[in-house]
Amino acid sequence: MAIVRGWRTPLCGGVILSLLFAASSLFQPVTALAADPSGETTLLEHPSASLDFIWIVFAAALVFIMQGGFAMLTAGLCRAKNVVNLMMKNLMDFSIGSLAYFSVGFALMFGATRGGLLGTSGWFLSGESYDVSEYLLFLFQVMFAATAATIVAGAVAERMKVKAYFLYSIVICALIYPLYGHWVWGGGWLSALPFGVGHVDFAGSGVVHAVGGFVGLAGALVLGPRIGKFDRQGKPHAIPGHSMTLAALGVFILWFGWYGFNAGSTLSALELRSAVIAVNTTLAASSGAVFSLIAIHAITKKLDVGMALNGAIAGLVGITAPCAWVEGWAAIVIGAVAGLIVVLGVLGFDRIRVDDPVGAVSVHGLNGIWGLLAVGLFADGSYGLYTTEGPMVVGLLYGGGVGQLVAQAVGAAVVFVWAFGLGLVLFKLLDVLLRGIRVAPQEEIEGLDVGEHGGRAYPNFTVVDEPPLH
Amino acid sequence: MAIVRGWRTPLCGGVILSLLFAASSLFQPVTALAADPSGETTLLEHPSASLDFIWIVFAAALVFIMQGGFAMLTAGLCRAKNVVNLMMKNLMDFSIGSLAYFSVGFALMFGATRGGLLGTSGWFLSGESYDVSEYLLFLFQVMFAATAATIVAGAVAERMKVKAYFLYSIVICALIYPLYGHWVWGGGWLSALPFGVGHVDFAGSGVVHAVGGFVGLAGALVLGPRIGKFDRQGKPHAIPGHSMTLAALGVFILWFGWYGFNAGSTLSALELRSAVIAVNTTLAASSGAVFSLIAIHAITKKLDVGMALNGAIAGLVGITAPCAWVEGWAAIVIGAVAGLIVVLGVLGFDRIRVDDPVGAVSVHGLNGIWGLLAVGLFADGSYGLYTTEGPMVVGLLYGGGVGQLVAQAVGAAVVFVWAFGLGLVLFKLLDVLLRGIRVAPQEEIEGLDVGEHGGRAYPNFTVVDEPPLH
Amino acid sequence: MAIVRGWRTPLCGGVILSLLFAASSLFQPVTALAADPSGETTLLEHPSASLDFIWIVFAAALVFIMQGGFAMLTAGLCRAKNVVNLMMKNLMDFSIGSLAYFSVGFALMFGATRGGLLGTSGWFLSGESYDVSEYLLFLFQVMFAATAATIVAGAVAERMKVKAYFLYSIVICALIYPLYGHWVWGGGWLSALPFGVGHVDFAGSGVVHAVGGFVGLAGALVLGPRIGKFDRQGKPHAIPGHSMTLAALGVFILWFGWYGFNAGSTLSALELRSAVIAVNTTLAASSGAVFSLIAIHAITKKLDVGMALNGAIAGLVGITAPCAWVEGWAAIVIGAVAGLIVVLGVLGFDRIRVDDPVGAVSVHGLNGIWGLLAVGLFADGSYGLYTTEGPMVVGLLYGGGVGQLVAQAVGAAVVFVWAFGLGLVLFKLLDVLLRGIRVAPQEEIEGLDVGEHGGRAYPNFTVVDEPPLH
Amino acid sequence: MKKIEAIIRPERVSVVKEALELLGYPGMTLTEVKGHGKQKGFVQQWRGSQYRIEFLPKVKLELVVENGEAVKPVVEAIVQHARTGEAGDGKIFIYPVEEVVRIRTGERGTEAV
Amino acid sequence: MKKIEAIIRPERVSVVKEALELLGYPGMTLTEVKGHGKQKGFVQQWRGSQYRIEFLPKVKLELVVENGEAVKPVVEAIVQHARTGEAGDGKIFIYPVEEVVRIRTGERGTEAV
Amino acid sequence: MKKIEAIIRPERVSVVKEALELLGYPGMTLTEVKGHGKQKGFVQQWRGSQYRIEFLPKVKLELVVENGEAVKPVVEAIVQHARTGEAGDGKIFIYPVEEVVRIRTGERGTEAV
Ligand SMILES: Nc1ncnc2c1ncn2[C@@H]1O[C@H](COP(=O)(O)OP(=O)(O)O)[C@@H](O)[C@H]1O
Ligand SMILES: Nc1ncnc2c1ncn2[C@@H]1O[C@H](COP(=O)(O)OP(=O)(O)O)[C@@H](O)[C@H]1O
Ligand SMILES: Nc1ncnc2c1ncn2[C@@H]1O[C@H](COP(=O)(O)OP(=O)(O)O)[C@@H](O)[C@H]1O
Repeated sequence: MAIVRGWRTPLCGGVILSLLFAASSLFQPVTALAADPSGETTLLEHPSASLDFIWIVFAAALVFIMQGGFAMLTAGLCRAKNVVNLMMKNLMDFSIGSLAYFSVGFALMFGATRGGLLGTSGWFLSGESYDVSEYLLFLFQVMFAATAATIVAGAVAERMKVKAYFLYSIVICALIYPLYGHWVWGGGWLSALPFGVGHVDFAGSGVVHAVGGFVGLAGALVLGPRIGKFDRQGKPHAIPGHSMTLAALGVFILWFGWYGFNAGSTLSALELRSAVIAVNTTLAASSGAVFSLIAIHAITKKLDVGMALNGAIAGLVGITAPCAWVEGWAAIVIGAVAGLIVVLGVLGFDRIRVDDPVGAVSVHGLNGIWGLLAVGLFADGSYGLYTTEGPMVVGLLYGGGVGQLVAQAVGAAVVFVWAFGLGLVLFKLLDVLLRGIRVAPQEEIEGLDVGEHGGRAYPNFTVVDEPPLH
Repeated sequence: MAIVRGWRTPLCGGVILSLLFAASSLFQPVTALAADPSGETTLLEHPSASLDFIWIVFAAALVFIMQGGFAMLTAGLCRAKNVVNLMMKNLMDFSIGSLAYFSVGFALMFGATRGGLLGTSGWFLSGESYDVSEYLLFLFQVMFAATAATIVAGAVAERMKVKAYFLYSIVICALIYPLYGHWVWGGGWLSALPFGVGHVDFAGSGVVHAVGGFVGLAGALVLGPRIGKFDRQGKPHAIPGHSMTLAALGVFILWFGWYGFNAGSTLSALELRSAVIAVNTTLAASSGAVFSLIAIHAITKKLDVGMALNGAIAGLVGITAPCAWVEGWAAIVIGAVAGLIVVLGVLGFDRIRVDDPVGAVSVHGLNGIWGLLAVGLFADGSYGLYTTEGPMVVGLLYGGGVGQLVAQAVGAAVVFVWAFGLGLVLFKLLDVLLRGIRVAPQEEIEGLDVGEHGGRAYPNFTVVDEPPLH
Repeated sequence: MAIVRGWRTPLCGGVILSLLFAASSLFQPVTALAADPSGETTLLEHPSASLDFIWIVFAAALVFIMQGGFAMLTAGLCRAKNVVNLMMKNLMDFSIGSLAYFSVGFALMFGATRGGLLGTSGWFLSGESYDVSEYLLFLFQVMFAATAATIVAGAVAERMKVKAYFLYSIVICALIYPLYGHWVWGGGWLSALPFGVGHVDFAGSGVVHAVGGFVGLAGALVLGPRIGKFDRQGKPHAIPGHSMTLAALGVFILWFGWYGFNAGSTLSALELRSAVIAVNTTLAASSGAVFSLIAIHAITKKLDVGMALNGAIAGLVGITAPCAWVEGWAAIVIGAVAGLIVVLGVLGFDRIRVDDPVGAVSVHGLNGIWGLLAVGLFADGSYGLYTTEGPMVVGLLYGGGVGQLVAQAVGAAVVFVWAFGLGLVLFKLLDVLLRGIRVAPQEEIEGLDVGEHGGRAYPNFTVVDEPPLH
Repeated sequence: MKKIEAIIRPERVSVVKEALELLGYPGMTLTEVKGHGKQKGFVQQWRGSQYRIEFLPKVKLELVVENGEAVKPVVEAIVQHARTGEAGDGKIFIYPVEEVVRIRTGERGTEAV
Repeated sequence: MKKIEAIIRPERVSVVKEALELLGYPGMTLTEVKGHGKQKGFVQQWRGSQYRIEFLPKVKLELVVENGEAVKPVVEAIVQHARTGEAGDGKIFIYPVEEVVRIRTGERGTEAV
Repeated sequence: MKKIEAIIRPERVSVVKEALELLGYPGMTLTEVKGHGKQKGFVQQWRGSQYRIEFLPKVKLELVVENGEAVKPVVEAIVQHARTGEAGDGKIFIYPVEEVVRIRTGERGTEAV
């Protein structure tokens, strides 16, 4: 997905448009206003816009429901005693984040660029931005910003203060996400790198997932591990989540929403490549699930459902950047590697004593990077710069040379440094400001729900905290 | 959304259509039949209809899944011992209600009007109504009727007899909802009020939500409070719901479906205002959640997740009527007020000893009214009468004078009197007919599932009834 | 749905297309390539394709989420101790199955036919099949294949080894489903039967549901009943599922997805019959729920929610084949009969000691057959061969004579013999290969989660196995 | 010291608890149990086929008192407040207790109760 | 009066219950408990890392009988029906009971059992 | 034989268990219970209205030992490991046990413990 101002007119779209323009000249010409809040002018000048509006409104709705998917997945993978807290955070990162993105973030990301560094117009979607096309772009984009925000919830789960999380939500949606997003999708410097066609990221392996994953890593590090996660010898102890049905439901909902996430990132209904994108999305998720299961079974001899669920999401994250530029078999390979990465990541972070309760860093961070690199490897030259139009994106394996891979690697390095670095600064700062971003040990043991929220998630059930009993 | 017969041809749609008409005249002219069950003629005469069919079929599906959202939200906010009963009611209000709306309701609502009071054609969608456009309108509308019906389930939860609820479902879908709907959307008298542009309600703050909310209020009053809700001194006691994960899931699903509810109410893919509508929907929901949380935290110092979830839905209800006529910042204000209303409403109804287990009256009833009035305040004159075409809808704050606000207030008064009044009559009547619409106290204490349904929701878990233990 | 190569040009589509073709001739003619991976050529030659791509991508996403629906429904209707196992199977039948369908299945189903028996091109969607239209068809079709696969999970639940299930998933998606699918939708011999217009099945009552249902029956028979299901006297004992909220959620999600399943099966946005299809889908589901509830209440005097939920799905399965060819009232009748069939089926299979934990055989198998026959009875002649174009499909009750009913009966017989027969062979073979496809009795009693998966679904809750306590 | 163990209806717990507190016995332990006795179970249904629930939910209330004299008023209070007069009201059992220790302080005997 | 408390495998509850009813002892109370003894726990896995479940689910069956003579047949019936011969079969403990009260009627002593 | 019944904080179970195993007492039974004593409950909130949770989750640990001498070290170990010094640490009760039977083997008395 890349910035769209007005409606793209590729060759064939041109056919339709020129034709209709000819006809429209029979009527009184309507002066094109800069801002068209009713949509009348836009439709008149670009009749095919109606297709794009259908496409994006539904795609945005699909991306929205991913919030519900993340909520269920995170809840399912955490303990019952912290679930109210998690639901609160999941609801509010979207709610607070969308207001922040509306106020500031969208303008920073898609406003007129200042030197490729940041956007500077469109604050509060007001004035010239009170326009159906601007609102449409915002609609789709706000869902992406909120997705980045909610990814972090999993990595910092079960121990971060609510207030710290609320403040974090503002910062990621108003600053961290939009600025990096501007560099890739807003006409910024990364998209103009002099390697390959510049750094590209079709639907946000880097812009959304790696940003979320690495801010999450920073959060997990600043917070430290949950009580009981590592014993005095540093040996990791499993802290199982409280509901595998909700976790599975979360994965199915996320996968469903991902069709909007990836295919919708064409931003235009005239890009029939959407079919290839959706198929690649399907195959990579499948392959991620299969290969993470194979890997964990090889290591532990157990058919570990938590890992297979993580694997499906890993495959989805991995295909998010390359989805438009690769063929079906490549999507399977990309998903398979993603499945392996997530297994090694989860086990590896446990070994180096980073406590990421739901595996968010491995799933979104590591595989976000993998997705970016995969473009540089597998792009087959059949699709252009976010459209059918050239220059075509070609990766190393298809004779495109090392250029695109370099552009991807630069973007990957930048996203890591930016997200992890700013994440560290942010959480350290909040730690000072709020006298700790972590709840008191007693509250952590009792569960975060009883304290700050004054209520538990399942009052009609006897909830037992499994780990103290083993 | 307002009645559509044939396909609207605003200026620019006209461009497309006239063009295609010209072309179609090269072929043998096809006589326009009154009913076109295959869709061949409709497509030939209105090629852009194909866009509208895509738009409405998907939007209707989104509205449908709100049934699942309501089911999860209501279940989550009630006790485990009554959940089978609630699932039964949620499934059957749609099932029974849709058959009732198919038989009678749709004809009363959208049939040829008799004096602006009721429709009189299209029974059973047969004869002339066996037509793709009629079926399409029915598809979208039946989802709305069922939404109104299912809202009531929450207000009467945990104590109403199943049979009473089944009979109620028929009456609301066959009579209460369609008649009021006719007055607003079917060309009836409210839409023709001589104030402003007449009473308008874009997607049903009044027609759907206030109707459901106030019939629910009537039900809650006739039933009386649940055992244990108020003690002998009349002090309210909390009866916490059994699953905050399901409640949160319900809210995410509802919010998701609301994109179909509001944006789909354009009824035409050529109305690009859909983007503004979807953005407003997003912002109002976010703002509702944020401000209800702020309000309840100010009052109780707790980050009350149940209230924040209610607040998000409140914001959605509030923006439903004005979604097409206001700007982003206004949507935020509307949502914020909705968030405050729901907090005051829930606390207030507790104080006056009305037991509404899920807060349905505050969320849908009070905020339904608020949504109607908000049109009269915030409509900014950029959008017309359910289309881009004038007369434009202008509210008080945008110099439109008090006219539109009066039209909205009249509609609000009518919906309250109609829904609450008929609700009272209906439930009183059922109370007599069925020798009580409330289950026996013993059954209420044991839970409704064990008695009438012969089974509990969670047989593999030990379910405890929290309140008797405090 | 039937095979589509290139884009259909019905009369009115023709209007649009000829018009745009005329215009496009102003440009350099683009040679139609066999494979168009970017979609540029396809759009140029068939501008209306962009509508179809929107339509199918979203419809496919809706069908995908049915996987989540099946997961929740199956989980809800089974015991907590086996839920990890079920989630694993539900995730992996899609994941493994989609890779199998990509590799082999799709080519067998939609490749160039060899004598109407099997397709022989398009392996791995590579070469000529790396084409947006082929990918689009695959996208929609892979969801159908996976639906057939996942239906079986319910019938063999709580006792089949995971490995056996994985192998089964490959075989159904690579062979059983695609071959039968080829005969009906791929231009095969069943569609060319010399009765009526040949055997037709609009969205897969037979191709998807009966195939899944009868393979499931074979699985249930080869496995035998669960321990405790029948006592020494052969009396059936109820084994209640562990969550009615998840079961209900599953039904709502399935119903939602079914709009994509049925309406999407037009495969073209120019078929406005989609509105009728969606309405029929709604009415049949409603009627299935209502009539199954009436039936079970008549027999047992209980408002049995499990049966009503099954009834809604039964109605959906029943309408799947006839959805495009019947009127609203007929959909209600079809749903009502489906509701009765499912009640008799579930009680009947209990009586003959077939243990089908979720009722999959009755819901999908028996009603799959019913759906096929219903076309031969109720098709009203208003719609043609998967399009508006003739020959029209006319059933017995509309004066079409017995021809169509015969064609449907032949298809029904074939699907039963094929699915049940191959299912038996497959599971018997796996039984030999894997030294039993059933887990050890001790593992079955303890639950499948603790053994093979090394983890339980709900570690924070005390899970009790209800049946030993009654 | 004696232990008074009462198996009562779940819905009577709160009134019994209040009565015991009024008597000056705030310390008690509750367990969710399932019971079977004179009271009949009931028939449930699952997708059309029926099954019997034979054990009904009860709450076991345990209360250790300092001496034999305290038993009588406590038992009377429980009987009075837990009784509905219908089958299933439950039973009270009295056991000897040899020693009590308060974990917080290590106190023993009657002081620890 | 005596209390017979048996810690048994959850899956043996129904047969033990039937046997006790046949013996004429319908009244009993069940509690879901977790036990640890000779029987080893087992290893579980969570997203790749392993942990041990050391307490296994058991059911505690409590049955108060009128006198010492009734103990023997009851204990035998439980042993016979709860036994599988593998570690984890559980134990039976016998306690003295000083008094029994039926809440419904206020009856005391052996009549109340 | 004696039964040692300790009502302790859920979060202390694992350390207490380890201490008892070290002492040579692996056999024990745990029950999730709710308790009320000196420790005050706390206020919860539900959609704006407040309610009090008066019973707090505790774990009942039951351990039957072969004779009176064994009681002392066990009680000490429990007190030492379960104690936090704050209200709510719980109590230990000692009961006489008349007989023990191991279901697996039918052994009785001290051997069966
Ligand atoms: N002999 C017994 N031993 C242990 N528990 C018993 C015994 N008899 C009854 N109970 C418990 O008391 C509860 C109520 O017993 P029930 O016989 O139904 O009461 P009532 O005698 O008042 O009708 C039972 O559910 C069971 O938990
Ligand atoms: N000394 C004891 N005190 C209390 N409960 C015990 C004791 N020993 C065993 N149990 C209970 O009995 C159950 C079975 O004990 P276990 O030693 O595994 O049986 P077995 O001796 O037949 O192998 C344990 O899970 C525990 O609940
Ligand atoms: N008299 C009693 N009988 C039964 N259980 C008791 C009694 N007193 C206390 N308990 C149990 O012990 C737990 C802790 O008691 P509490 O008085 O709060 O401890 P402490 O005296 O250390 O402050 C209670 O929650 C309850 O379960």
